[in-house]
Amino acid sequence: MADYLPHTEAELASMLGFLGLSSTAELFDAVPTALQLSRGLDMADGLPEPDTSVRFNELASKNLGSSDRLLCFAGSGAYDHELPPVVRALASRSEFVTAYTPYQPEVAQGVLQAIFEFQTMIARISGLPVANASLYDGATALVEAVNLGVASSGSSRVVLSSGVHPHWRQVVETFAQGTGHEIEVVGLKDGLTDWSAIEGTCGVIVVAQPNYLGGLEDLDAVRALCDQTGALMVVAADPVASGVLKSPGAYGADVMVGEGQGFGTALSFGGPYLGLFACTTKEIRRLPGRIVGETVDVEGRRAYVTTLRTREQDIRREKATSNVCTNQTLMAVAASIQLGWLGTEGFRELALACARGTRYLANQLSSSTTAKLLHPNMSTFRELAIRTNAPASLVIERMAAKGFLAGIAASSLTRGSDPSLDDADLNHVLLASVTERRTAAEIDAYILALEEAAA
Amino acid sequence: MADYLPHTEAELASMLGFLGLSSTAELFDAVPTALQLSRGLDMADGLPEPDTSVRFNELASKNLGSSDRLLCFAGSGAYDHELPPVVRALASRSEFVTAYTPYQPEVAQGVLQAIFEFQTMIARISGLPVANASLYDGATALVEAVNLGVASSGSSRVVLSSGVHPHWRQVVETFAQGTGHEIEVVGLKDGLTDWSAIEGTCGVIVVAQPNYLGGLEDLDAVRALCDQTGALMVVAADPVASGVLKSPGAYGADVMVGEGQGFGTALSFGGPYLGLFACTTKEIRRLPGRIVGETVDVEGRRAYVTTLRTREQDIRREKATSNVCTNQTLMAVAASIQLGWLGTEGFRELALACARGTRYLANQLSSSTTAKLLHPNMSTFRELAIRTNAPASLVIERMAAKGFLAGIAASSLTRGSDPSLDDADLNHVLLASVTERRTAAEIDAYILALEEAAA
Amino acid sequence: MSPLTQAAGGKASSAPIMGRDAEPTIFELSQPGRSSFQFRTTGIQAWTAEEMFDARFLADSKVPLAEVSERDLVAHVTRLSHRQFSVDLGAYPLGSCTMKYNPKICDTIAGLPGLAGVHPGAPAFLTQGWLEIMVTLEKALCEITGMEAATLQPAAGAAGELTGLLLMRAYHEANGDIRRRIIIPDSAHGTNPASVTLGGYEVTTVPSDDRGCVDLAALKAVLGPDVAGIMLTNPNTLGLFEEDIAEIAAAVHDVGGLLYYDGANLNAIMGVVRPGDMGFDIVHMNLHKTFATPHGGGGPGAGPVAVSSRLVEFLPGPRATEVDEGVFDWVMPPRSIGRVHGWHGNSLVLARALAYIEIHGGDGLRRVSERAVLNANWIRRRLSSVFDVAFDRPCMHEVVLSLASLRKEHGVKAIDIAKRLMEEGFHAPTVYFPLIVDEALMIEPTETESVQTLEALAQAFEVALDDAINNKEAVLAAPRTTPVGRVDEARAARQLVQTFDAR
Amino acid sequence: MSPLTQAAGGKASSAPIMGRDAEPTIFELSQPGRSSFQFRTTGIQAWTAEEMFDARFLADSKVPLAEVSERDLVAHVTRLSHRQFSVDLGAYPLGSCTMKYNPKICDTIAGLPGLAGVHPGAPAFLTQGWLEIMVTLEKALCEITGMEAATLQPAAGAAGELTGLLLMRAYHEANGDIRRRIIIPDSAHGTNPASVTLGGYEVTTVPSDDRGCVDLAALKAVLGPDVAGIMLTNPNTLGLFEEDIAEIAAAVHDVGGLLYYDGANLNAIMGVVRPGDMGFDIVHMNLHKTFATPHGGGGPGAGPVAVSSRLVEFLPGPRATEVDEGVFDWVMPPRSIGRVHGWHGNSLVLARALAYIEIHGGDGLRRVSERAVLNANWIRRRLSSVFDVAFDRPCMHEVVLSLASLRKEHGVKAIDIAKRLMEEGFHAPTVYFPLIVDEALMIEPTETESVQTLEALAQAFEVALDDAINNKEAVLAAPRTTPVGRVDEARAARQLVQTFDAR
Ligand SMILES: Cc1ncc(COP(=O)(O)O)c(C=O)c1O
Ligand SMILES: Cc1ncc(COP(=O)(O)O)c(C=O)c1O
Repeated sequence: MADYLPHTEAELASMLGFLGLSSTAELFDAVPTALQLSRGLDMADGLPEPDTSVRFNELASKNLGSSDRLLCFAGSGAYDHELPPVVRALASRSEFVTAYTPYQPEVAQGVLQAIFEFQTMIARISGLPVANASLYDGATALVEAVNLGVASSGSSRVVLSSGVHPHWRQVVETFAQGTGHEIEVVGLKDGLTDWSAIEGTCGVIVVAQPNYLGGLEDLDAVRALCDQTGALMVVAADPVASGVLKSPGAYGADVMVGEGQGFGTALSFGGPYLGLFACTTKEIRRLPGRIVGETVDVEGRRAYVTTLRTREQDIRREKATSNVCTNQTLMAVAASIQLGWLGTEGFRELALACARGTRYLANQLSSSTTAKLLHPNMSTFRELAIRTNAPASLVIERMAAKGFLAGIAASSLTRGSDPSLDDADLNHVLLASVTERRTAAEIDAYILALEEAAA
Repeated sequence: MADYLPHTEAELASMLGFLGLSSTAELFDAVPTALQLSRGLDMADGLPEPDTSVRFNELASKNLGSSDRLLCFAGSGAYDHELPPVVRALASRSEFVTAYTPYQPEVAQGVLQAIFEFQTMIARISGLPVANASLYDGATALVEAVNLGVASSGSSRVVLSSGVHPHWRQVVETFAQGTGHEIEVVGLKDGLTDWSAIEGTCGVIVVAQPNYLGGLEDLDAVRALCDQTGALMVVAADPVASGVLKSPGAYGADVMVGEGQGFGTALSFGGPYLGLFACTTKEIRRLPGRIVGETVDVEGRRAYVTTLRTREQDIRREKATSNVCTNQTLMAVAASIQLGWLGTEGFRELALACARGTRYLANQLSSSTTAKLLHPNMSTFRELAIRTNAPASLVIERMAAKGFLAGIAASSLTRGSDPSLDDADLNHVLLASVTERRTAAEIDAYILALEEAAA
Repeated sequence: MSPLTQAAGGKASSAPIMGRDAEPTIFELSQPGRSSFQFRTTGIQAWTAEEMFDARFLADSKVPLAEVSERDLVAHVTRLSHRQFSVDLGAYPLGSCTMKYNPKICDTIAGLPGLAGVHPGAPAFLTQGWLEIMVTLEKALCEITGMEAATLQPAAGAAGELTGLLLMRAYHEANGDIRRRIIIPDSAHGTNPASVTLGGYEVTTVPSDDRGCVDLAALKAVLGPDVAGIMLTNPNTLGLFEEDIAEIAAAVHDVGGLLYYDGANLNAIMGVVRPGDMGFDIVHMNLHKTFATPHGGGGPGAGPVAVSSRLVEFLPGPRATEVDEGVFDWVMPPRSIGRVHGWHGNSLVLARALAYIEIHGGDGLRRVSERAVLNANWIRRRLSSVFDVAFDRPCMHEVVLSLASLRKEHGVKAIDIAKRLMEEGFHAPTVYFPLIVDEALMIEPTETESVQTLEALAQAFEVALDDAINNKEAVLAAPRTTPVGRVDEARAARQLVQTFDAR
Repeated sequence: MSPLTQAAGGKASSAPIMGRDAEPTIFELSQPGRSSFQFRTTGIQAWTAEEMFDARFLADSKVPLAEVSERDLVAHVTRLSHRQFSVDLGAYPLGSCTMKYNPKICDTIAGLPGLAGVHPGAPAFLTQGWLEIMVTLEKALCEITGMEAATLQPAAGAAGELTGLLLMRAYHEANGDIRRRIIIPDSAHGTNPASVTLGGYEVTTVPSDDRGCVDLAALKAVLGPDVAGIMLTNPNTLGLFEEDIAEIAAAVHDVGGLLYYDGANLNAIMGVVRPGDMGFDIVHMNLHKTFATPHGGGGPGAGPVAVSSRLVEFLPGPRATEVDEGVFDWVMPPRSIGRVHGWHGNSLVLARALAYIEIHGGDGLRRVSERAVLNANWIRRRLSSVFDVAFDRPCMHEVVLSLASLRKEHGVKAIDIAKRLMEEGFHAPTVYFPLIVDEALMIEPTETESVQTLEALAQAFEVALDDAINNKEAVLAAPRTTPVGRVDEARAARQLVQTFDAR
């Protein structure tokens, strides 16, 4: 009988007595007997903690692909970045972990200030003045951006570059079933979005920077297109890129969304991650989710509080800008710590290190006979699309046997044809990425193994 | 250049300027040039944290005997007990970890109260009214007990059962080189101390309960012997035994010392561990180390403070009861948490589970043809001395290949002849132990493997 | 060194242990040239940005983040943590939020390298452990709710709601059925109506009756063939069980609508009654409330959605599936609405939930609910002599007080009592929710609090009430012992300072 | 339910965040029948105690420990932690204690299952990683100190001292030389004389001269053939370098004595000057001060002892040794004094120290010392205009103020200033040590504090001084913002309550 319940037998009896009840069952008298479950739940008996430890260690050991067993060259929106012990130690402090949403600011300054610092950092990274306190992940942040864009522009025509991560596109399409937005996906040409067919009024134009093949898009052109079509410009950005490349804000984007996992969150099999969202001041009252503002307390001391709450669902209900309530604050706190640890120089070095590693991989690849860059002349940031002689999924299988998570098979993301690639190719496209954690020696070994595996 | 120094170049220059210096080297002008090291330290360059992680993971992986790789049946004073996540999480809180000795009680109530609770728990476990705030480990706690006993009794004749852990005996003998105490080691007979030769005045009599072969000594007889010889009775006890067996205090011991590792501290390759020390009220002014007392603050609120400080080295200097300054407070804090987690019932269940496991092992062993209990009829607690056909160190080697840390070779502890065993046997004695973490299935597998390995 | 006199240094006076100053922001602790980061030695050539990128892509300048030493980072964040209340410090009786104690072992499990270190794009043959966790969890959640199958993708309750509404839509559309309204009781949580809008439906609100439950007559009056469904929480947000649920279900089903169960309050009924058996078709669960995910200051959570058999084919996908004994793979439901998460959901939250469920087992989960309900009723009864209970009859896992008469008679509001309670060592209950209760104070003690803690809480309420009557100024000035006093919320909204740069 | 009104419950008002109440002891939170523990399911028969043991061995009753839920345990301990100051919360300028920031990676390393999970009795072939760590650390420590070999067994500085004295004894005895005195300067740390007694020697104290260093003439006067050796700290406990060290060494060696170096202050001189090069024969190091072991509220530490070649054969053992390239084993020195620790020393502390040393490298360690000395001199200079510096000349890593004139003129003592400083957000410096300075306040800023923090500390000193002169009552009443105010130490000693049961 493993549980965390404090009630002793004597207390149980006395508490029931206080209520004039003679059994716990009577606590549920309001539930019609016919509805009550007449049996116990059909589950195994409770397992004491130490047995549960053993069990989950066994389950974990069945994940042959974990990054402590295979050297990770997979990216596509989830990155094997450094998770320094200091950030882990701080982000796991129980005051942050076991707090609720900071509704009572007097006893929640810790979380509130951490979010305020997070907002400031994300705003600076995005080049935009406003950032919220986090959304679920990059994909759902994009959904919110599309909703905001449609509301702001008044047009529900949404043009989506197929360079946007296929999963994100799929999520946008799913939620459009409810909102009724018209989603138009435009294809790529030589690895970059081909906007030539877009004409007329648009509500929102979404571009990824870099796109999921790693390609750097011409954001000036997108800005011009937005001006021309009346659309809000939404950039689904890799936030790490801002360490060396122009930020979305610098191009005049109205909204930046991104995946913040790389800032202090483990690969985690895809979640919980961290949805980043930044926008112009003009859109602040349409901002989805929570925002923290600075103010003072009764004694005039600086204090923080969630503000502009009249956008939120608990107050605005069906007229709210979004339905988000629980978000990913703990990851935002971790990100603010990780970004504090990186600092100005470290953030730049991080971007450079990823770029250098990717470039080194690309260079070494040039001698391969079985694997070639899909778009060898394209400017890329930290993602590479590689054409392999063997099907990519087979390459990944073979590489795993050699100790590598070689990357992601493009076909596993798109699950079907994809406007960003011509169909013939899809099954032979391997998406690889390099973070600051990969050494030259590791990349050399990867290249060596790939030559054989890709054949 | 990996370091944790905040000084920027600009600050360095300005700070040196403030001191009227033009280089850091001048900071050391007081050190005669002839003595200064004229070269850099002969060491590898600094290794960034992530590389250091990789390096220590590699070093750790060379420890083939760690308890996550071999099932641990070794004991002999260091036990593979449950370390529940909750205790780890609490004991590693940085307020405890990064505090100094609680010299300023106003900002050290956390550590002070934790020690006060620890003292209470250890006193209850020992059956004695006074416990200190911890010593280095069980062995050095025994040295302190011997010193206290000699000071209290006025006789420097120290009689030590050879049932005391061989390492502890060796430590007592080492330190006696300084104090000049006469150490007399008495042998065992059929696994239990043979006191028959002890006559005349003694200062201290030390007995282990259980002794290192697991045997339960007749402590009533030891008490009588102490009364007869004028000696203080010091029991080197396994504190876990108090969960089911009579405590040292219940037998009238004057001092209990013990190893507290089993309460919340990992195996840790032998340290840091936790020296337990409890005694009668009569000896309180001779108590070595720190002690915390309850008092009040200016507003009358309950508060804690280190007390009876006039015993300690920083005040009494050469007349101090002991030279201990830094102790093992963090382990004491962990122990108070672990004992809080165990609670009254858990502490008893722990002792019972160890006893049951050991008994089960002993029972299963009865059918073995290659390994037999050394003293089959002796009452034991959680330790078993097993006679193996093959030399014990060879048995351990063979068992490691089968996934077990089979135990400890008695010869590795004694490193030479031992009055507790006759020499012919020594190399064939395997000391094994079972904690609450071993299952019947694991023990069955052990027995099966041992049959072959001990041949 | 005069500029120093202004610069923030490492004082601890902002932490409660030594003082009550504000903690400087990390930007104020920053000094140009300081740093903490350390990267691996890679041996890769240090190409410059210019060598690697076209000039047109390059940023003009570095992104200015903080520049602090690791030491200052640690002190800053540790001090921030000391300015934050949490379950681990004491009772947190926030109604509707289920701020229970969550076992620490779940943190350890979520940190296992074999779980936390797995890339979500790794193929199924490399992630069998994860898929097994998902399949096992789905099965357990279905058993607890009495449903057929579930998606684990939604990242929180609200995401689950919207997913559920899209499932309704897909179902009706598959039947060629165009419906436009969703019925919601007036006591519903704000996410419900917000989700309805995003799901492309209109909200029809039904009032509560004088027992605090859905007004059955009013419900029947708004039902019709254009009703896609109803969203209910049961027990509802007043902590009361909707006793007419069978009749409600029949009425909604009669017009072809579906029943959506907002499972945020599942903590009250595990092993006692199941949404499926009540007639619900779709259920979302807030794993972060019922199943061991500490709330993280606002998240993360997980909001799996379980459905009855007729909706299974529409579930989001791909879904982890046992395709052969002990062999797991991703399978896309035939008529899936698609993907609702960037990857597979908040996986680590899912692992925590499964661990929690397995530690407890079926009996343990029922015990959790029993004790949650016992505690809530005990505090209801204990306080009912001094406060007005909004609907004073046996409640489930939470209870709502109304302080309307206190406000009327003494000018002290629910929020004032809430603030005063903090001085006594308790987090405030939920205030002003549900909206249908005037001056609502909503208490959810949860099952992990002891009766001694409940009694201390009750006494704190009594002290606050006594002050409200006899020492009103003290209550209006509360809290006075917290890191900051009452905060000027109006100013925050009026003079928006949303970043350090906006100051 | 009246007994409840007295029972302690889970209020957070004892944590500084919400109040200033005392925290109940765990025994007061205890309720019979409550529990937290969970053990593995072993499948072993549940024999009773009576079935397993002779009645004469059995305890009469259970040992009464606390009976608390895991939830209450967590809250209790977390609240205790909030009543505790620590380096991670702010500056901790305790002289002689080197309360620097220690990198968190060392905690991670010390927690690796492959290190923390190793049984100390496992044979060498199963613990090669550990032996390699020990051998590598020994080598590094010898290079830093300029010695030949070291034992890693002593668990702290004082244990190292005693070990060193036993080595002296063994050395002299091996030479058939019976000596009885050890010389110690009057500024020495209390452990030095205490260890001398335990080493079987008599203490001869030499005074300090007016420069704060050993009085050379006085030293020479007490030297003689019965002197076994001298124990020195250099820099000494005043933070001053003993400039005559070469002459001291020669004088002691001349009478056949050995020089013992108390390495507690090694943080000041790494890479700058080495005890071995100064003429020392024996050196202990406080790894917990210089090398990355957070102090743990009083420990653990590690006090390795390094020696010059003529003492190597006497070292405690067995010692980890590289017996073949990359192969490690335990080797007993031929004339070893024996074992000074139950196993191999505080191994996890040793691993932390090695990690710290390797992260820094030789240059990094020198930088550590440079910055430690720079910071100390900066604060000395900064404060010298307002306070009397005990020996006002360039110091090493710490500086001692004398508040004698303040006490004389205003009746405010060093301890009062120390307590007042806490209100400003700083831990107090060391007070009343070294004993030779009247009203001593000893400041060791360490190298990890920034100049901004030093400036804030200096300003806090100024505020305290201003209060001492103009608002004396405030200083005498300090600290007023801490979890408890000044504590009645006299009562604690008079009415001893050393356990909950002694109340
Ligand atoms: C009744 C109810 N429904 C729905 C939700 C929304 O859940 P989430 O915050 O996970 O989106 C909540 C949570 O606050 C709730 O209490
Ligand atoms: C100068 C000096 N010597 C010796 C010691 C004793 O070291 P430990 O506390 O590790 O026993 C200390 C520590 O306080 C010290 O400062």
